[in-house]
Amino acid sequence: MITIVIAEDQALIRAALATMLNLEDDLEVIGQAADCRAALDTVLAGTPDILLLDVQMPDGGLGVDDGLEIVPMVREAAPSTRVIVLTTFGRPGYLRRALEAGASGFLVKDTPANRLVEGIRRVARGLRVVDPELAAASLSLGVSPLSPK
Amino acid sequence: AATIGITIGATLEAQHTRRQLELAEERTAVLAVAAERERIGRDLHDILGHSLTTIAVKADLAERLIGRDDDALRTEIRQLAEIARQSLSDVRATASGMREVRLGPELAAARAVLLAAGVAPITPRSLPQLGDDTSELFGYVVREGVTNVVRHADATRCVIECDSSGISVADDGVGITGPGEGSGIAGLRTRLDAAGGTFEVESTPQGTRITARLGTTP
Amino acid sequence: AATIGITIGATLEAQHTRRQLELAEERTAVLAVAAERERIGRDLHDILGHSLTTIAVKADLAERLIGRDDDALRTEIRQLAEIARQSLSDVRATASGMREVRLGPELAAARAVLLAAGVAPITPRSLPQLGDDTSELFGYVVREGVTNVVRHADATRCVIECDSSGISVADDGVGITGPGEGSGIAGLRTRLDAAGGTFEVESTPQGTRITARLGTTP
Ligand SMILES: Nc1ncnc2c1ncn2[C@@H]1O[C@H](COP(=O)(O)OP(=O)(O)OP(=O)(O)O)[C@@H](O)[C@H]1O
Ligand SMILES: Nc1ncnc2c1ncn2[C@@H]1O[C@H](COP(=O)(O)OP(=O)(O)OP(=O)(O)O)[C@@H](O)[C@H]1O
Ligand SMILES: [Mg+2]
Ligand SMILES: [Mg+2]
Ligand SMILES: [Mg+2]
Repeated sequence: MITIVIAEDQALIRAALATMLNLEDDLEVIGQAADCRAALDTVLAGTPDILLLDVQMPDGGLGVDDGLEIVPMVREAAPSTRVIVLTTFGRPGYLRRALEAGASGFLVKDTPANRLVEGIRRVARGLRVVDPELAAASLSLGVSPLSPK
Repeated sequence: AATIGITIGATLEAQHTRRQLELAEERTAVLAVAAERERIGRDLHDILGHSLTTIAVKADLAERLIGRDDDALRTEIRQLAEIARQSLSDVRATASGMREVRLGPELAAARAVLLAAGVAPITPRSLPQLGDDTSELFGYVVREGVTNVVRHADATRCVIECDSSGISVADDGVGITGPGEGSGIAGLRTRLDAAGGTFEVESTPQGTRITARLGTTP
Repeated sequence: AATIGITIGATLEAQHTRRQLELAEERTAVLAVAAERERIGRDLHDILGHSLTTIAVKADLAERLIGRDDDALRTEIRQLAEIARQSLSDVRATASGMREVRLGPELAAARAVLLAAGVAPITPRSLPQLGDDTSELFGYVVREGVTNVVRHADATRCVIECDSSGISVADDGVGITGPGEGSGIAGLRTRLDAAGGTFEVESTPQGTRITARLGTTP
């Protein structure tokens, strides 16, 4: 059984993901969180195999800018938990930051269910999954209109 | 020789200035477009990213619920339809928001353009409550009036006055010296006619004023 | 006095030039922003209005099919999910500012994507001088070729070679095993056709190579 924690502030998406993943025989969602602090607490409480982590999430008082900043904390405190970053849009620097921080996966949130499930299984086996188009967008080196000020 | 030297120097300087400013002009345009895109990109992101992602994830979930749990399936599909309809009205609002002309934003843009052109803008501190149609009409008057001031007037200041029934744009420039109306002024006249109002241009060598008045229902 | 007069004249001229150009600059920026806004507004509306409407209608239909026809229901839901994903990628394209495609940036992005995917990138150290059209065309070849390598090839290295008349993307992966062309390769073929060039796919169980060549004027 692969155990999963979902950290995502948008309740509709979080609930749909949780229900969907729980329908798989080999996956079990053991915790959910809606902000960065809760994500960290939930991971520490349950040491899941996988953390599905949203990027743009409230910090919950943890004093971080976004979900990517808790990746190193998770890796440090729960080394057996592998992190898959989920995001809606690729922004310059996201992929690099995610990988440098020790994430094992980088996928769009709307990744089709069977690919997401497959990605979770691959990461649980120690492989890495990266959505190629998202990667291209997140790596774009030119001046991006969406780059942070 | 000194005279010629200085003169040539100044002319070269003028050329250099021109060149620099052409470059600056291009950069400004590019940056302005980029900034606007960024803003719209963020709007798009906020409005649609969430909705479309939710729709996609819920659809996958719904597919998996078929034959397993019809009630849960129905709930997912209904929510999904609702999200699609809500997003649709958001898209319509945003798309028309990008196209619409309104007095407030036009005044803000006018101030910026005038300042950049070295014309002191004197604009109303507060705006009357206006319906959308009037706000749009007055917005067009400001846009065209100020463009003319910047283009033709050689003015030092531009005064915009407005109440709920009319708006005027006045400058202290050279006045209208050319042959007459181009399409800018003609266009405003047509708009005011269509709205049942009046449009007037007064011009002397001390400056120009255009005034738009809504029709009075006597 | 003559010297001073001329010098002042030239300086005033320079100032005037500066002023005029600043005006032009500001106008350009304002106009560029307005045009861009309108264009994006239109795109947004056209792209998404239709998709969201279709999603809403299909969801309504799906709801009616629950418990009556599971196969038809599944089809509706799948189509609906597909439309949502397509719209999301349209939003992504619009939001990312319709970044123009050029070989240089695409190569840089390709290296980074390959590295991130655990595929060693072997790319040209220097690039030939290319016109914008060719640079764009080659950029598309790199983008699609590398995306395919990352997605399908299961490769350990990817070699990109380029000169002024052609470009190739080769990998040491499993080769093409699927039924044939998707829209990625078909799209490249169309682009090369349109440019009067040739496009070739070679694939063995030792890897895949795509090659684009510009037409030769004999
Ligand atoms: N504020 C002003 N000061 C001096 N001259 C003006 C002013 N406004 C308009 N004019 C003169 O009146 C003419 C007609 O203006 P109008 O706005 O109709 O056309 P335009 O500005 O030349 O072109 P467009 O159709 O782009 O607006 C101008 O060409 C200009 O000579
Ligand atoms: N480098 C490669 N290694 C192995 N298989 C490949 C490679 N490139 C393409 N293929 C195979 O050829 C098929 C067609 O590729 P194509 O790019 O046309 O479509 P696609 O990648 O499946 O979808 P898309 O339309 O998104 O590009 C792929 O589905 C894949 O099976
Ligand atoms: Mg979020
Ligand atoms: Mg005009
Ligand atoms: Mg492809």
